[in-house]
Amino acid sequence: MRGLIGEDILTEEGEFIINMGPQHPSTHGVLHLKIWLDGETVKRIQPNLGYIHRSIEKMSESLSYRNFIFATSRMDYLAAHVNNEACALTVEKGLQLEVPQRAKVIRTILSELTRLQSHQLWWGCTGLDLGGVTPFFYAFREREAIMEIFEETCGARLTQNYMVPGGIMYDVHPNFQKRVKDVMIQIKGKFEEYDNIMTGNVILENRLKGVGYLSKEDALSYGVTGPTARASGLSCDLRKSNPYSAYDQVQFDEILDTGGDCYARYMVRMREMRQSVSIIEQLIDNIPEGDFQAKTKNVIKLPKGEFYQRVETPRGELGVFIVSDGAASPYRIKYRSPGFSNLSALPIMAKGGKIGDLVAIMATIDLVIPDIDR
Amino acid sequence: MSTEELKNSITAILPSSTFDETGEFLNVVITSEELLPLMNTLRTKSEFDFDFLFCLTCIDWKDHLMMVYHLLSKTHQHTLVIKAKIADRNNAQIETVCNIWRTAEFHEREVFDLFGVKFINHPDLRRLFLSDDWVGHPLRKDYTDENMISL
Amino acid sequence: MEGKLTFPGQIHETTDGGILVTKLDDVINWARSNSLWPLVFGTSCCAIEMMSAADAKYDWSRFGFEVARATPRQADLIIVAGTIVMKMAPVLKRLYDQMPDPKYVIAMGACTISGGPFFYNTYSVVKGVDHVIPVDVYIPGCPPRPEALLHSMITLQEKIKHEQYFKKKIEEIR
Amino acid sequence: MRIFLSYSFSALATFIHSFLAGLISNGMFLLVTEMVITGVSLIVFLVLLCFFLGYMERRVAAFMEIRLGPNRVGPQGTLQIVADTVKLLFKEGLTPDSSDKFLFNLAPFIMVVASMLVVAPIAFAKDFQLYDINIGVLYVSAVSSISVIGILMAGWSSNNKYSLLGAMRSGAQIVSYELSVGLSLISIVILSGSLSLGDIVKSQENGWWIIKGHIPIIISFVIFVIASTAEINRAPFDLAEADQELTGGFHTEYAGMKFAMFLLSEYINLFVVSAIAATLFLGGWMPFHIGGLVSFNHIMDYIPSSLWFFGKTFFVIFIIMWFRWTFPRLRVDQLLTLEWKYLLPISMVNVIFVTVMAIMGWHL
Repeated sequence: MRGLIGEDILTEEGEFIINMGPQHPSTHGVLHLKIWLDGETVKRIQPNLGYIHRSIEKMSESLSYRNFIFATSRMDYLAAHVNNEACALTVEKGLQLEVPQRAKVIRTILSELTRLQSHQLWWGCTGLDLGGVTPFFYAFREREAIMEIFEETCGARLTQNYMVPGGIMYDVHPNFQKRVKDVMIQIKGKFEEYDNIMTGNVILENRLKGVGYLSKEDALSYGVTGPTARASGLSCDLRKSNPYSAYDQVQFDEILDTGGDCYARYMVRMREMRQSVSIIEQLIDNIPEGDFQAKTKNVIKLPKGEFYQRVETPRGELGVFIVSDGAASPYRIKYRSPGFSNLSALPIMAKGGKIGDLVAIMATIDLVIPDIDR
Repeated sequence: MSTEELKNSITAILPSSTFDETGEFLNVVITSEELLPLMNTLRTKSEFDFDFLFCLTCIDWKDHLMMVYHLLSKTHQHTLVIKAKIADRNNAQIETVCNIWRTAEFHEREVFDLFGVKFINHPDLRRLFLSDDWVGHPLRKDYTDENMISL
Repeated sequence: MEGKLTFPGQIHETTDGGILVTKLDDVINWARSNSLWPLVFGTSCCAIEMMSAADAKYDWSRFGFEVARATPRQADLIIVAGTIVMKMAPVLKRLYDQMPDPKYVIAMGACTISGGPFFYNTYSVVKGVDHVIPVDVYIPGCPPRPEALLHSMITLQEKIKHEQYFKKKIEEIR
Repeated sequence: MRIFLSYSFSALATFIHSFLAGLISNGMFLLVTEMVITGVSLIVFLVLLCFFLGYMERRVAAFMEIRLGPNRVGPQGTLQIVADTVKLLFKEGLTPDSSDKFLFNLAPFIMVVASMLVVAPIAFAKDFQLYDINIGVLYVSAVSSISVIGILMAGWSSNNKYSLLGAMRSGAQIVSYELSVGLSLISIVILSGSLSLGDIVKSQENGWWIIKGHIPIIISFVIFVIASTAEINRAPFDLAEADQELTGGFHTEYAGMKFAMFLLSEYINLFVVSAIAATLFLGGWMPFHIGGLVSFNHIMDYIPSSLWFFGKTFFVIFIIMWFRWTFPRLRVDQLLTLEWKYLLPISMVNVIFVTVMAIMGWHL
């Protein structure tokens, strides 16, 4: 088959190649996928990254241990608190600093609120990607309520930079407890609405069930983490296995599913939202009094050595690897971002599916491209 | 396996390896040529069973490059860090581990892109983040760029 | 009277093209300013705030901005929401070129204005999107609030209201 | 005055005809003049209708999505669509360099013409019909499928892979769903015994078919609404455009007024499909009558027939919009599965039921 300008639009093997992205509504940012198609069926995918590679790792090498945290808010901007927490924890590990209990609890509450709003945004965008526009607006309604809490707490809606080495930057607003409780009541009432509009929908079930299968072995081999891996039955919740902050003080379930398909990933996230609400409710009445920040020196210098901290972001395992040579800024920083490894499993998940399936898979992996590119 | 047992077992396999226990994890320092056999053993032998490579990166120590592999076993819940020293900075190359852990494919491409380490037998070794015509490897300490404004 | 019939008195050339042209310009400017369809284009954090501006709380559909088009051919406006890196710059330029005239650009957030937080010690960030494409309105912030985005779009509307489409056409003909 | 009281437009038509006949003596010329007047007024009417539908769509969407929708441009945002149209008119009409320029520019016109043609046999009110073709139903189903040619033309000539995929999807989709639409139309034809839309409306004098025809006709109505939603490429069947998959589908490369024509034809199609559904199943302009209740029927007759028609049509339009803003999109193979495995067999069996019903005279 020949195109109008005489150029072959099919390859010699009869494949039809399309480029999805960098600007494409369903790639959630600027991801470029080169797709080999046979009709509508995806034969091969090649992700092409780097359209938002902002050299955060290089930049951090010249920033002090207090300053480098801000860039991580821009990495996974839907989980800025969690990213900041990971960096703060790594620095604290290097300094062998004990964080006050109050800061730990507040960190945990904020992390779970972050997870909740991230999952809500994911839910809305999944609806959007599958062609149903309305869920997006329902999700954002509750998300805005959480955003208001963030804003009241630290003045920023998205890129908070609130967790600092030693604890949190400032104490929470006096309204904090009341507002969080109000929002939790609001959100708990809305889960049923979410289920009504999306989960029970027969079209949605058909679009997601049996699509984008990822086996447990593949998930492990590709380093897939977070809800994506847990939907394949791979237990990898770091909040359970390597508890940090105040996660050892709360009761919650690690959500596992064995489906391995898009629907399982969808359900895992839906159920995780309820767990997050439960964690917040356990902690919100028990914020201990006391300091919110441990005393640190003005210029933090980490001892010579290597420090690694893993935390569970809404998308999976974030690893912060700091190599210190004893100076006031890190010698090398490596962020092991969850999306990066999760994306690497996309080609095997999407193989053999339709273009519509590919969109559904990308939606349920929950990609955040700046988190992948860094 | 505890740290001590790990140490003993690895010494039995690879007597030339040195250990560093200052950090959180047990670090094993080897040379780049010893990497692939050791990694294969660590993955396949059931007493190790390191099935999860959770981080793969490189550090530029100015006179040499150091590949760092963070390994975890989901079955035994033990962690190990393998450090492979690449002495030749100008012609840095090491065997790929992406046949053992698939996740290494992307991570190695990232290291190739940003550090210029060539991975032997890698299936698709291209630049990952930067465009193909980029000159240099930015995360090396001696990288200079006229567009880079230093504070 | 034989011969040429001349108009009694003098004809003054109006400076801005006369009442018909100005009124037509007003109509077009009114239409263009009230119908800014943005391109679905977001690279990073600012894109989330752009989505927030579309949601029920801020609701840019009140101004008729909600018809976000996925294809540059049908868009009037690029909101550059997020950092532009060297690899993305040619793509952005191409997207801009693919848009039909008249086209407008809003540089949203510090990264697009100057590189923002990624100004120093970065090797891949374009330090200001105006190195790549012309910008009409800049909004500072990291990221700017949705209200700020709405404000910038209203500012752009005001800018469009001062355009002189027909007058320029007539001048070209002359 | 009499015109208004009788709620019939025949007096108006006669008046215009006699007025023109007074001016123009040549019969041929008179006919052409009348055609031109009708054509122009129809186009103006349809464009205005599309303005309204566009506005309605955005407000209905906003209503479903708990937000406000356009309310700044003009009173309550009513002029929003006017602004959009004027903007699109003065937008650069791009034709991509590598496209087939003739087909590329022709495709939008084919789309609009195909959808406008279908309006001809629709009865807008009592005695208000452009042309009551005796094979009206056949005409409607035949002409409405011309639009697929426009879509294929647009997709192919754009020389864009997304457009081509969108056009191919649309081709498969429209050809398949045509069958179900046809079969559900046939069930009404069987009951009313006529292909003429005027006769079909008159056959519902003592009750609309959806009431008289019992469950089989309700099934055909549901199938008709589903299948025709698919035929006019609207969500959840908008695979040909599928923003999230194909960026814009067959109209990815279209800009300015040419794109506006696709929008225009989309809304005319929406109106036409709803009007056909209202005519065949909900009695068209026929007021709500119950056989035997003379006084009740008289009271219903006081509501103008055009109000009945537009009321029903907009009810169907609202349902189709409701679909769009609540359902996710189907996948392309599921779309065809739905048609070939479910809708088509059901409507075939349904036609048998309707035939039996018609023979036995079980309908009211």
